[in-house]
Amino acid sequence: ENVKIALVVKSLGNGFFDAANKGAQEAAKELGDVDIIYTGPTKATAEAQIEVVNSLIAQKVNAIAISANDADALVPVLKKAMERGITVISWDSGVAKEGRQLHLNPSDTGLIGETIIKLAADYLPEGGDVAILSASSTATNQNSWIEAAKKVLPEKFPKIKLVATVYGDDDSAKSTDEAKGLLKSYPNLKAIIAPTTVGVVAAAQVVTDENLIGKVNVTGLALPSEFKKFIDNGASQAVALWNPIDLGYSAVYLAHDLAVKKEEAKPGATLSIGRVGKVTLDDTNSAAMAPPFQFDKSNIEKFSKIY
Amino acid sequence: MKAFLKYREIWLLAAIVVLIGLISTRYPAFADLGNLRQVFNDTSILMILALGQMVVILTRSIDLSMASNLCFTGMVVAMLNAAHPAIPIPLLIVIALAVGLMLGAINGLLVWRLNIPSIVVTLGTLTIYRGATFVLSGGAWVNADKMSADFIGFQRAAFLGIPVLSWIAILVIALFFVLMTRTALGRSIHAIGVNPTASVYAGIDVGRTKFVVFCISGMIGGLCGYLWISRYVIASVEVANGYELNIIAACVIGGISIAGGIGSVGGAVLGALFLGIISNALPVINISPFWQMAISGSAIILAVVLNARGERQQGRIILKKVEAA
Amino acid sequence: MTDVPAPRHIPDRLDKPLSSAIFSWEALLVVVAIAIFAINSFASPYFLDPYSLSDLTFNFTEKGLIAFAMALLIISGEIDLSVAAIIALASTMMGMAVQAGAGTPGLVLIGVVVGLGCGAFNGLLVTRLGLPSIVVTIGTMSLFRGIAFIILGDQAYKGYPESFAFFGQGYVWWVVSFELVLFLIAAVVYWFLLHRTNFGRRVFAIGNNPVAAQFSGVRVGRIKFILFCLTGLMSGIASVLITSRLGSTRPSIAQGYELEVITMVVLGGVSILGGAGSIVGVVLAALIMGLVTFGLGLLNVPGIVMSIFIGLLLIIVIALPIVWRRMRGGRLA
Amino acid sequence: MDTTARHSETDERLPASAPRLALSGISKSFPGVRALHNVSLSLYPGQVTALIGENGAGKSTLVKIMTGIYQPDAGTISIDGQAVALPSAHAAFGHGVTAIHQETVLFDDLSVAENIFLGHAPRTRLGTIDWRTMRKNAREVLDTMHAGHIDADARLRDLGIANKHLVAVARAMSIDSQIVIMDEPTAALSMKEIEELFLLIEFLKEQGKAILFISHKFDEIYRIADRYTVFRDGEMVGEGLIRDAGQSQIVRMMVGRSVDHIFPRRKAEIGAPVLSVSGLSHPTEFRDIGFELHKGEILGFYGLVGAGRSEVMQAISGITRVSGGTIMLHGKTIAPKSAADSIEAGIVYVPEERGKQGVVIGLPIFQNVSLPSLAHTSKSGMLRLAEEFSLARSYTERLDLRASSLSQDVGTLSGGNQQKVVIAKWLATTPKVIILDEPTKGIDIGSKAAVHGFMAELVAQGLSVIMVSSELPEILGMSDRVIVMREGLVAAVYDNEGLDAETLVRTAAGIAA
Ligand SMILES: Nc1ncnc2c1ncn2[C@@H]1O[C@H](COP(=O)(O)OP(=O)(O)OP(=O)(O)O)[C@@H](O)[C@H]1O
Ligand SMILES: Nc1ncnc2c1ncn2[C@@H]1O[C@H](COP(=O)(O)OP(=O)(O)OP(=O)(O)O)[C@@H](O)[C@H]1O
Ligand SMILES: [Mg+2]
Ligand SMILES: [Mg+2]
Repeated sequence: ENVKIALVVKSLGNGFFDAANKGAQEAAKELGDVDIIYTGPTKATAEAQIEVVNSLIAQKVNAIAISANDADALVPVLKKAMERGITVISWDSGVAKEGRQLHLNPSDTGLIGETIIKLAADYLPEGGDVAILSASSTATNQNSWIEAAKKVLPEKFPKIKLVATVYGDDDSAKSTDEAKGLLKSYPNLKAIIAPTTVGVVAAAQVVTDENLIGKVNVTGLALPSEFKKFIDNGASQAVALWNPIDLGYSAVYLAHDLAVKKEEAKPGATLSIGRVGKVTLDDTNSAAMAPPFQFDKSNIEKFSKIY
Repeated sequence: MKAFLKYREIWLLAAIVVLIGLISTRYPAFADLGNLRQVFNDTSILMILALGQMVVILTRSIDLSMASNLCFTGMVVAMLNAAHPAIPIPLLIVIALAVGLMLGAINGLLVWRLNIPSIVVTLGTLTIYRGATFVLSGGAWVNADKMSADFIGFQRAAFLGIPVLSWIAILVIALFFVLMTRTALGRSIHAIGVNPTASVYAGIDVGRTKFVVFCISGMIGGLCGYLWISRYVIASVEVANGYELNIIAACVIGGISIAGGIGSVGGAVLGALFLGIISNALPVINISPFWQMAISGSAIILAVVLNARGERQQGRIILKKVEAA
Repeated sequence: MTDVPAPRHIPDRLDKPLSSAIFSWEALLVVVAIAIFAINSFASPYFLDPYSLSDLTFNFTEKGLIAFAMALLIISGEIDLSVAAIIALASTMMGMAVQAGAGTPGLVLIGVVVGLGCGAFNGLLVTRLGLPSIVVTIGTMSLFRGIAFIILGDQAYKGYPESFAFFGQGYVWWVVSFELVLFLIAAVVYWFLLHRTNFGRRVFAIGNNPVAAQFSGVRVGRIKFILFCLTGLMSGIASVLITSRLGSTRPSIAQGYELEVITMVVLGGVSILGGAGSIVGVVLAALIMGLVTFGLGLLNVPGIVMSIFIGLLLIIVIALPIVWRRMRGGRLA
Repeated sequence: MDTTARHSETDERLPASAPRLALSGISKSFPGVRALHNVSLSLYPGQVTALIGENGAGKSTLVKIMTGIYQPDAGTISIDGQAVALPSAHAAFGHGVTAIHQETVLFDDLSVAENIFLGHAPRTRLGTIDWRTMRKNAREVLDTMHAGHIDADARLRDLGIANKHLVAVARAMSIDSQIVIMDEPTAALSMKEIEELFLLIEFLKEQGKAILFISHKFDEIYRIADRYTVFRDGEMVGEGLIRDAGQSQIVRMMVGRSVDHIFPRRKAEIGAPVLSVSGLSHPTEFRDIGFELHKGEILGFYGLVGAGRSEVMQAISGITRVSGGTIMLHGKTIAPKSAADSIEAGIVYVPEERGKQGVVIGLPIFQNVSLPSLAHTSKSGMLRLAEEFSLARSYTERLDLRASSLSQDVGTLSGGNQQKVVIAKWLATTPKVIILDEPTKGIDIGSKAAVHGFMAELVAQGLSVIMVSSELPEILGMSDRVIVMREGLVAAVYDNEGLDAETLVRTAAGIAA
């Protein structure tokens, strides 16, 4: 009997998660005895994700690797899963400590926070106003990045002024409205930072439509395949992201380590993640992967073909 | 008499002017002609949708599936465009109208032939059409990168200084105005809402008229499918999720009675404009986005209360005849 | 010469033909439920497992609780689209109370009272100002959830006491959850209320002809108000359960539940136009929706595809008797 | 055959011409009810045919078949000798058949002109509606009917009930119909308006239209009709020239027995005042209404339709709020805030608009009857079906209800039988004061006698009755005293002794003697 590992994502259809699934399938092939169940709700809500997890528990999967829509709401059901002997890890968007055995951060939270500001600052030598267009106000990972970004602002980027943070709910229409609102309310805005793949596209389209290319720079976290157009037309100078394929790949490896090899997830433990290398758990049982990778005119063409 | 019928619309217009005035006190540029033109453009899709919903509500029915229809049709044209960028946009629009018409006709047939209440039918097709979008696309999104330049650019092209999207809205408004005031179909739609039994007796085929009305709202949904997708440059299963309630809210604010028979093209347009201005202006005047929902909710309740005041029949006033004499 | 005829005797009821019992709505739902149960146990080896079946019940208990009150409301000719927003507001208030150090009994009380209050607000707008409930509750739906957003913004409330977890996660006996027990109790209570009391009879009368009911001494406004309060109350109770099950509060909690609750009620055979329906039907509909979503979940079918099934089920189950009758009548439209 | 034959055929041998419309072998069943069985009917140009029958005899059903609203299960319809199918109301228009239905079916929120022309509005060359021509034509039609006082641009809602009827007739005329059907058109009209309607019917006759006239009132039938057709229990039982048939003969055909409708004689044992009303006022509808109702008394309320009688009664029974005045029952002031309050106090109101205010269609007969009495049939709030059935049976059987079972939906009963259910419902509450608003509106002659007999029985038992009625014979035959209302005010109070119809009509219309 094969080991069943469920890769639970925030919502189906999102290119980022589809890429992660590619990595997961690759890991499954390498490991040999693994079946991947790629699943998730269509709407990015905690309640829908709980129903998905419930059905996975009933199917007696061996491990669940989840990118959570809510850090807290999923804790009870994931606890139940662990009580029924299922290995639970979170990746990408984490779950509170009690709800999982370990969490795999795509990158270091502080580093991401710093990167998204730096992406804007690099093209603003004189400094200026910037604003953040986030996903939903409940998204765990975005919130922690924004917090980290705010922390580094005063010391490292004194000339950059963060004037507003708005939420587009990862909905293209709402993100568009919010981006427009930002441009109107802050005529001196120099950059919009959108640490979400949906928001960043919406913001770039708005900047394009309003003929503000060259005046307002859009940056943030974007999938090269979805965003290439806006690097090409100049609405954005550069964006960043980690490699979602590696992320999915590593999540499956870690789940497999814990579920099959019975490795223990405890602070300080070092776990192997196949071709990607090794990670070490910190005192919250979290591990971080590589720093975010930057895409600009020079390399977007190449990466847009990969993910 | 005429003046009285226009009453509601005049008040709504006044409310909109006051609203714009209030916003300008905090953000003066809001009342600029350029900006107002942009607000109109931003609200165009909602206005068109509200008109489609209006004809349905006038017949004492409701179409909850419009947003799902929009989502499905949008996905169809986006995928077509991605696969065959050579298809000219006018043809794509015709395809969108046809697909929307088909989905609307399904609603209409169920309402007409099986006599199932429209709220039940469209509650069902609301989930079915959105689900069908998922099945059609396999859950994958169609992104800006996959859309042709024409696909995105068509509605943004300016004609006489006004974007094509706004022109489309103006055209649709004009068509609905003629439909509702100058054609037998429009008058039948109105009459059915006023008194369905009397309509049967007056020789109107109520069932078939309802079918036609759902076809109209379906076509509008389809048209807006293309407009929406090319505007927000992403086609996914989540497009316009929950938007059906915004459409109905626009109608309600515009004084269209949910009980049928009362409502006008002007009302629907102004209702949509009102909602559009609120969602447009709040981010501009720096009201926390978290206030948006509560504010539009209060606006809806207020509009309903005021409309009900206007609609309330004041007895038959038997005594007045004496006093007047 | 006037010859007065003896009054004709009118029987209480004509003997119901067996066919009308067999073709009743509830019977149809029982058949559908059994069929889905059978398909599920055939399609997935994991289905027939006490723990699975227990988990299954969570898919419908919370919405089902609201559906009972909603059924009465819809029978009376009104509707409440704000139930999910009430859940959000009640949950937010409970979260604030936790922050202020409230204990479990206090939390439950707050959840229930806030729900009741929201229901009363809807009820006042509808009965006092005579507004159509569908538009009033579209408004309050944004208003209630909007208040939750204003209070919480991008924050979450957590840190609910240990003992609070019982309501949404606890088991009364073996795999029988507290939620399920509550659902069953509520089913009996609402069945009794609707089908065995004067109150229920009046609800039916109002739904069929509110004016005649008022002329007949039924306090229409008061009964409708009570029904809105009941719907709010059940939403408050559901809020306690969901909050306890999630262990945290976000303003986006329970989004989209209203349409699922209404689907459940309509699938249960309650006429959306008012005046007809039964609680047994609603219980069966809740069960069917739970079975469909859980069964498809076991096959890892995405939620949106499940909703196609629910939508089709809704239309087919309602269309079936109509088409059947026409075919028997020999004239297919 | 149409225009040429018209003048020669007038009085002499009426059947000489061929029928304009002929129905034969028509049958129609509803689930559980055989409404019509093998009936035939002929309508001749320039003649009025009266269709007569008890409540539920199938008259309205036949009307709906002739106008394409219902489809017959069997039978043929021919117009001018040609067999036709009428699958829809539109098709019926096409063949020149129009009807003024039993229930007023017009559009309150549309203008008069549009009410007249909806569905066949004049068009411009572009095919759009030509509003200007439509208004002009509407004014023309109204003028030819001597109804020029009606503003074609007015909203129908703002018209009086009589004028609404005229609009319905104008609609029929505008279609240039050859066959006009009127289903109980006089039920809601007062004397004066009935006269106007009759003038109109004469006018239509002169134009050679074939007219079907349905009424329960024999004086009207004898006044206006040339021929009659009688239905009983869905079957045609007789037809002929009206001048050849006596009233008792027709009644015998109708009910299968003879009925002499004599108002029941009562020993007038009028006692102490039970209900006294003084200074009752409403901001817009009525002012300063005062009267006393005694034990064992029948107090008649007469007036033209729209005089405000129903409003006053609804105020006394707690349905409408008043702005001032007092209501005392047995010397104690009561201030009912709802119908429930007044029922509890012992005052019940049997409403005038049966369909809207009386029956709860969708509920079975027994539940309709028990609805206001639930507090008595139930035990601590819980239903007891056996009690409800026995309550319902005892009252409906006394009123000679025709129903297949008590669990039948009231919606499947004929109009008259529904009215019996409504009356039964109110009697079952065992009230002290019962207010009957147009209690015999639309009720056939046999049932009318039953209702009148019942009223007599009630007062003999010591109840007090207020009877609002627009029918003079009923008012004169039943009341001990009569209050006449005009335009929201009490115009006069009369003792029945020596009261004559003319006085009442004059007072009601405000014409000095
Ligand atoms: N839609 C219907 N469904 C079922 N039964 C019906 C329906 N319409 C009429 N009936 C039945 O058909 C019969 C004839 O009714 P109809 O209304 O034609 O009587 P009517 O002669 O007009 O009586 P009235 O003088 O009271 O108006 C009645 O028994 C009635 O209950
Ligand atoms: N303008 C009108 N429009 C519609 N209906 C009307 C109008 N006038 C009168 N009616 C109808 O006639 C009924 C009687 O009106 P109202 O109660 O004011 O006078 P009334 O003196 O009680 O007349 P009635 O003798 O018919 O009871 C109303 O209930 C209504 O249905
Ligand atoms: Mg009749
Ligand atoms: Mg009256």
